Amino acid sequence: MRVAESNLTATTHSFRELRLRGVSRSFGKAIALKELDLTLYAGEFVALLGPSGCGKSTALNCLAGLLPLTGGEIWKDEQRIDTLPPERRGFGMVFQSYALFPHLTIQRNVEFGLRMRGVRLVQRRSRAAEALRTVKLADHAHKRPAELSGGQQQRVAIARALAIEPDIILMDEPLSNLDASLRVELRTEIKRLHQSLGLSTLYVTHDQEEALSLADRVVILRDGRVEQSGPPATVYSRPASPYVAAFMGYRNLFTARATAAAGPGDTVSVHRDGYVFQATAVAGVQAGAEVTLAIRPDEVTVGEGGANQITLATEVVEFMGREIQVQGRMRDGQVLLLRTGSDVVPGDSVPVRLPRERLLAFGQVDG
Amino acid sequence: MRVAESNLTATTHSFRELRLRGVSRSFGKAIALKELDLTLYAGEFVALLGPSGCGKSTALNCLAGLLPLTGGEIWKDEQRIDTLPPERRGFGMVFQSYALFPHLTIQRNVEFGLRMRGVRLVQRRSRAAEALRTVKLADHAHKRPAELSGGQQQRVAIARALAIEPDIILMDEPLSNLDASLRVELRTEIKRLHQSLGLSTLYVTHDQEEALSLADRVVILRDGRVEQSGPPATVYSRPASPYVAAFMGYRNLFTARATAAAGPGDTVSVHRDGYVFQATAVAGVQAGAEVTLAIRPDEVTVGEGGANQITLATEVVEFMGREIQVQGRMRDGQVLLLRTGSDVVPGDSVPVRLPRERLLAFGQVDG
Amino acid sequence: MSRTISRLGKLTFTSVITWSAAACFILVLVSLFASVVLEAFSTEWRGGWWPAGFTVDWFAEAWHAGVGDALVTTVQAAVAVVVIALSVGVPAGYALARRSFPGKSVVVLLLLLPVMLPPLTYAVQLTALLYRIGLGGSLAGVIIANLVPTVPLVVLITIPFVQRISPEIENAARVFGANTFRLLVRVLAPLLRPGIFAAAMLVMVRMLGSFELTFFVANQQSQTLVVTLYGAAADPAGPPPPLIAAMAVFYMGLAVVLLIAGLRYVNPADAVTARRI
Amino acid sequence: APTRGGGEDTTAPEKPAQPITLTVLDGGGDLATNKLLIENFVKARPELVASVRYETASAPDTVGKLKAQQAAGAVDIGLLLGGTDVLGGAIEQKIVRQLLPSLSAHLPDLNSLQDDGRRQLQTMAQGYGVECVYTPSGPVLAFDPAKTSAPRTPQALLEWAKANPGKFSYAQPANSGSGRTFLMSLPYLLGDSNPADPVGGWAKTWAYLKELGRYVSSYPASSTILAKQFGDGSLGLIPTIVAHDVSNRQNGTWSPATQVALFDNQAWVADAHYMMVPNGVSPQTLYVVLELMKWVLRHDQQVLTYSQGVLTTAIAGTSVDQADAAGKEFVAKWGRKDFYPAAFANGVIKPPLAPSDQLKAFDMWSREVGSRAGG
Amino acid sequence: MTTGTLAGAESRRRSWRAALAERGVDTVLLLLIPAVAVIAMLFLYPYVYGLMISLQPLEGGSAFANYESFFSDPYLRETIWYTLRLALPAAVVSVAFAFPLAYRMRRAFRGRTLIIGLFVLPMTFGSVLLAAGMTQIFAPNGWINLSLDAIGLPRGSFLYNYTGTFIALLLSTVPFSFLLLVGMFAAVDRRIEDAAATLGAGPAARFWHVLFPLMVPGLMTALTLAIVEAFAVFPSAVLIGQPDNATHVMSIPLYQAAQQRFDYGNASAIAVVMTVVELVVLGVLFGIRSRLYAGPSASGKG
Ligand SMILES: Nc1ncnc2c1ncn2[C@@H]1O[C@H](COP(=O)(O)OP(=O)(O)OP(=O)(O)O)[C@@H](O)[C@H]1O
Ligand SMILES: Nc1ncnc2c1ncn2[C@@H]1O[C@H](COP(=O)(O)OP(=O)(O)OP(=O)(O)O)[C@@H](O)[C@H]1O
Ligand SMILES: [Mg+2]
Ligand SMILES: [Mg+2]
Repeated sequence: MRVAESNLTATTHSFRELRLRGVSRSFGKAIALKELDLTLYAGEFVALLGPSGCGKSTALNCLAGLLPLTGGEIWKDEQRIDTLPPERRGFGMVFQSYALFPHLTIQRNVEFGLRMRGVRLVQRRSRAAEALRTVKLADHAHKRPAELSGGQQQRVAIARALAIEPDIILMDEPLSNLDASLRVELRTEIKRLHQSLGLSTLYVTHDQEEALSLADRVVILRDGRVEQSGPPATVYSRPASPYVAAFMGYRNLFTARATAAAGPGDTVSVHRDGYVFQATAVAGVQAGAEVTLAIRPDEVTVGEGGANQITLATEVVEFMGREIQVQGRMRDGQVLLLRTGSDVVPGDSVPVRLPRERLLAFGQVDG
Repeated sequence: MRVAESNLTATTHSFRELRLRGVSRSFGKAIALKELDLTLYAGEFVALLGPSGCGKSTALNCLAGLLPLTGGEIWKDEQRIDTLPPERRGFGMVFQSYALFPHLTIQRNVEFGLRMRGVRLVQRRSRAAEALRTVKLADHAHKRPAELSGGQQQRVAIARALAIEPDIILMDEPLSNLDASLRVELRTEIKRLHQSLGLSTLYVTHDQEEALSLADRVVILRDGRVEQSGPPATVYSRPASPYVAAFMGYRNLFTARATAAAGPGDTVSVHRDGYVFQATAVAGVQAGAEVTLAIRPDEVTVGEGGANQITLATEVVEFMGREIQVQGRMRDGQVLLLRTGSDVVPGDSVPVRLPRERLLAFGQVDG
Repeated sequence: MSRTISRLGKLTFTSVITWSAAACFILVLVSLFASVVLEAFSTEWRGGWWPAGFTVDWFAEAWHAGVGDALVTTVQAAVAVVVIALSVGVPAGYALARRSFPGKSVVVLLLLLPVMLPPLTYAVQLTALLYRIGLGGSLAGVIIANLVPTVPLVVLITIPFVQRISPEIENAARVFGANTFRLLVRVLAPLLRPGIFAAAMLVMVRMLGSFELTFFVANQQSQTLVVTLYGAAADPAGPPPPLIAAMAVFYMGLAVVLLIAGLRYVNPADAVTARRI
Repeated sequence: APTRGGGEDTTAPEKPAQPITLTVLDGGGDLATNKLLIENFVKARPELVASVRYETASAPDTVGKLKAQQAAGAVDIGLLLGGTDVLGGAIEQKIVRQLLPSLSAHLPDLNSLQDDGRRQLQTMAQGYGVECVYTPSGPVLAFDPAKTSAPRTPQALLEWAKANPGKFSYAQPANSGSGRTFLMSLPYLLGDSNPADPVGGWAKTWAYLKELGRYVSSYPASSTILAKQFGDGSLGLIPTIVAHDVSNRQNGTWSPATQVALFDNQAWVADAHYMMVPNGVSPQTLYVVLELMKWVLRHDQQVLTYSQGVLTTAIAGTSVDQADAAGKEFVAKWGRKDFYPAAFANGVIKPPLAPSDQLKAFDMWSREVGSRAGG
Repeated sequence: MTTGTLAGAESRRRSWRAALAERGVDTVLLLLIPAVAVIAMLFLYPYVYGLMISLQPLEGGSAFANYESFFSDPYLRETIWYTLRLALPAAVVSVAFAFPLAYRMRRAFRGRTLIIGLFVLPMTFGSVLLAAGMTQIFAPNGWINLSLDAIGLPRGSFLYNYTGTFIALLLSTVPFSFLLLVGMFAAVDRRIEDAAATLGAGPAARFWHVLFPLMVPGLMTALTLAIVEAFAVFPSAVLIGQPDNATHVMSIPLYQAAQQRFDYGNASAIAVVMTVVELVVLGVLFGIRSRLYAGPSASGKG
């Protein structure tokens, strides 16, 4: 995020970095985290992405001290904190399951952390009220969690974590149950607080847009390990593997064969289905090797002209708002998805182009 | 959704329509549903949209028989069903909170409904296994809910509802905790089942894309009442009110004054901030009346030329993947959001165009 | 609410059985209660529907037998035992419910034994112990002796109630800065309220009804109501039944007051995890 | 100095410099008769006693409590009152001090105060206690003259029970004075070979009770329950004791019309209660207690007990005529003036079994008789 | 150098602690200390003392003479059977009785607190009071029999037999089981039941398939306490039972040994036997319980 006049005053942070070193966690035989290495720098906003069940919540729980590690260490600068009990780590956390206190009113739920910190009543009240205003629940302060809707409960969970203004805040899919416009609003609010309070944030989300727009850095997990970590733009446009690509919306993934070797970033020629494509090699590709091609549906353009031209037999057309999503088949039956604003009807034969710079080629498919 | 060769065989439905007539539900003094009228036709896929706390879950719960109505009636063809207990309504339901049976394994959670229907063991096993395969949890069949991740639990909830193959299925944000690619996959799966089993589906979601791509009809709720109901394309491009517009991603909403009267669908001239715009009137607009203008960020185009041209002072630029989102201000301070692929930096002065056909003008602002 | 009523109104086979069984039970109870009260007011009652005459003299006599002092002692001792047993037993129950550790079964057994054994089998030695450390005859001694059978009860009752509570809520409390103590006081205690109430009631009953331990340890100043009652009942000439009934009415009165007070603050049927949407 | 665990206590009494607080533990309901005398003592000898604390309990519990105190070497009880059961338990557990003959100088001459019957029971105490209550106890048969008449022999009783199944019963001997009195009287009534040996010498008694048991539906657990059942008409005939006859009519459990009868060859079983001193009391307390014993056995004090519900005093040579007005009135009202004085002179008066033999008898009764109730 | 070794020791200690934590040994166990201390100090010594003297028979003879005499005497041996046949059915019946009622207390209805109060009322009666009241109303011409007469039913014999003790036991264990189960039911998340309903489970199926399994831990505790209570049945066995016969339960010879013969060794021996029998019964129960679900009664979000 680039801001016109930076309101990022040089906030002083109470630490420099939080390091997970080879953190492992298994449940019985099942391994949820496998020697995870991850560093969160002070003031940074890191988005943790990964498919369902890949260990995101486990990572947050380990970090917060709620699950003992089966291996590895967690350091806050020079202090090893993985042996500290959760209440002494001082993290804020938004639980995926909310975990609101059912016996307390919303107000008191939000006040809870402040109370534990010995904050005086008056101040507690005002901070809780502010946090509730932030999540637009000021009117519901006197209710119990059971009397709220799902989204409202989720917002209470956010307010509760924000109210204590922690150094480090861990959020586990905090906006998943909110409607689009509220989500955008709260996203902005979270970002604002992150900046004004100098919070360091570790944010689990499955919403790619959220990750890309909020984060300073995106970390993609795969089976309890970091698969790629980098600035949003990089991860988005240069995924390190087909796995990450799939995750970043490169829904068209298909194999082809390289005609010549190519280095990372070079253009590589591949062929499939009688067509020859020019693609951008993500890592080194050997001649004759099988490569995986990846392209996002919205990068496929409809129309004649230019290289990497193919014809699709369209099958399904789905309404998506501004555009439609079209599912078509190449001659050899490979399905391709594309998005377009032009009017396409099922059964058409449509010429499309796969822009070379957006068509990524991954060598050596793993997993 | 339009499909090339329709696989929608004329499924025979056990009913023709499900009607909610003036359904009301209050919690103490708080009114969650206010005389809601809604009809679900057999085989239809209706998406229920609305902001957090507007009564979506309440509506589903009333329909399923879990909450008694404080007013109104529910009819299934000629049969009044609002007095039937939930177990005799035969609806499938995916709860927003999952509500899995904590003491049963995943397998048995999914089998539960079949067991209640007296389905034999062998068949039960195979149908449960199939449902679990559908949600990609076959490997976790022997676990208990507490041993699953949030997204995995959500998928169990889906599998459990699908396994019984009900006439009518109610889903309350069933995909909210899943990552994008899994969500798309399951979305497709749900659609497929909807069609092949001839299910009638009422689907609560806050994901606009999901609503638009899945639904035959979209219903927007506002404070427990239907605000607009119609095919996805209509609701999307012709929202009936600024409220719906806001909900459909028309994030730029600002007032202007009409210079002349105009009928619905006509072009109307409005002025603000020294500019004169041509907009499309959604309903009748009177001369001199205040109107609300609405346009989606991605409909605002960057560049000179054409009518409805204004200049924005850009402030914040956010990375969104394929595009960036730019926040800028008009001369009078009104904030405008836009999305663009071109490179914009904060502090620029950018000329943008608000296409007349996408700039909607709502007269008579209510609420 | 309207759902509740509609469901309640429906008469199923099982509900008829349950409610009529309950009605019988309550009928027996109430008549039991009433008969004792009636007897306490009766001049003589030799069977039949109704006593021959009424009098309040038995209450005066009971009061002279030391019921007044005993009432005060009983309340003091009962409250102290309940408070101490709960504050010792609930944390232990929590630990046993949440952790499995080597040697747990030994601890469980150790805690089970005192509830299983009749107090008589250890009362004499326990009393001797208390006299030796100088607590014999004192209220403190009475309180301490009564902890033996009551603490394990609290532990046993607490365990299943703790297991009901989702660990996630506990996790949240910890993350937000609650140490174990505050977790117990601020989060678990309110969530465990029905269980704590049940435990408190049982402790109270045990305490009010425990004769041997209290009698052995107490002296006249520190004896509780039940000791006074047994003392009167031990009269070999056969105490007049109405006198015993009158003392019993004091005893019941006290217990009922405590029960009502408890029910005012805790409704054991009130769930904190109500229906949510 | 206090001794632990029941070793022989040889403390010598010593007059206290300050009045002391005396604690009396009553394990036999003896305060009913003796409290008045103790209060009188306190009034008369303020230099010795400042106040008295009373504790009451059933016999077994008193022994347990004292045992616990002595095990800890912290005895705070100065005077123990109780019947033969307390006495037996106390001697066996070595928790009371042998007063006679070692301290006879501090006590009145019991020989001169007691007649034969009283002396027999004093002897049973083996010097560990001083008799403070004495009565020929029973058995007497209680019945409602409006409904039935009393049988005069055990055989007639059996016939009666047979004719009225379920209407006759007696309380379990182990838990009741009336039951054990009936039990201990039978060997004499039936002419058993050795009435002092329940195991070897009671053949006729056991056979009789078994036979009788066929017509008994259940044996109530205490005299109180028995009395109640008789009072409400569930039972028509019961063996009881003098004290219960008086108290049950007095407190209304029984109708005033209730009558009692003796067997033709009545064998009274006597009952006595004792004053005892726990091992380990201080010399000062010992002194005061001995003074108290002297006081209690004074003739002028004993005649006061008539007003407290006794018909016979702890010492010989008293009569109702010497009692105060209250005592006279009480005996006139409840004491069956025309019946008991004559009845006590009727038949023989026998001491109860030694406590250990009583236990044997109770155990045999449970096994042979109690376990077959109603069958 | 020194810091290095220090850090090494530190980290060793930590990993050691982590290893313990994984086995469940952590600071939470400190919470056990007060309770264990109370019991160890105040109970263990007297109990072990009792155990020791149970091995020192008064009459001399082998160390196990007290146990031998118990098991060689059929009259005493049978008390085990008498106890079991009284305690087990009473415990089971009281829990079975309290369970459906507690279930019905979940719904809020007018008078619920009154009903709860009434049911808990007998907890305020001591056993003596209970017996006194029972002898009054169950007497041959007490209220119950008079009522039976009035409605033309034959009179019953409720006192001084198995039935009387059984009723007394119920009166004291039902309230407690009820209280416990009411609390347990309240903790079950209603949404889980709702889910079952939408899946076609009627009230009975919801009860058996959802509520019941979730209630098992509470049920087991209720049963345990009811059994413990019923095993210790003494006053009611003596006062309204047939203590030499139908209700000749283990606590009777125990009390006789202790309270009449002052043979504490023998009493302790009987207590030990009683404890072992109880432990066997409870062991079976716990064995069953450990196979069943014991965890939160809610799952999912919120
Ligand atoms: N048990 C209750 N008691 C009181 N108010 C309630 C209760 N349940 C719901 N409400 C209120 O009713 C309104 C509608 O709730 P509902 O759960 O239907 O919202 P929703 O549309 O599903 O929202 P979300 O998208 O956040 O899940 C909310 O404002 C909520 O606070
Ligand atoms: N208590 C447990 N016992 C056994 N397995 C567990 C337990 N908790 C989690 N797991 C497993 O560990 C893996 C990681 O779980 P985790 O909750 O971290 O996933 P996640 O990345 O948060 O997924 P989601 O996006 O669905 O929430 C999952 O496969 C899950 O099944
Ligand atoms: Mg998760
Ligand atoms: Mg909802």
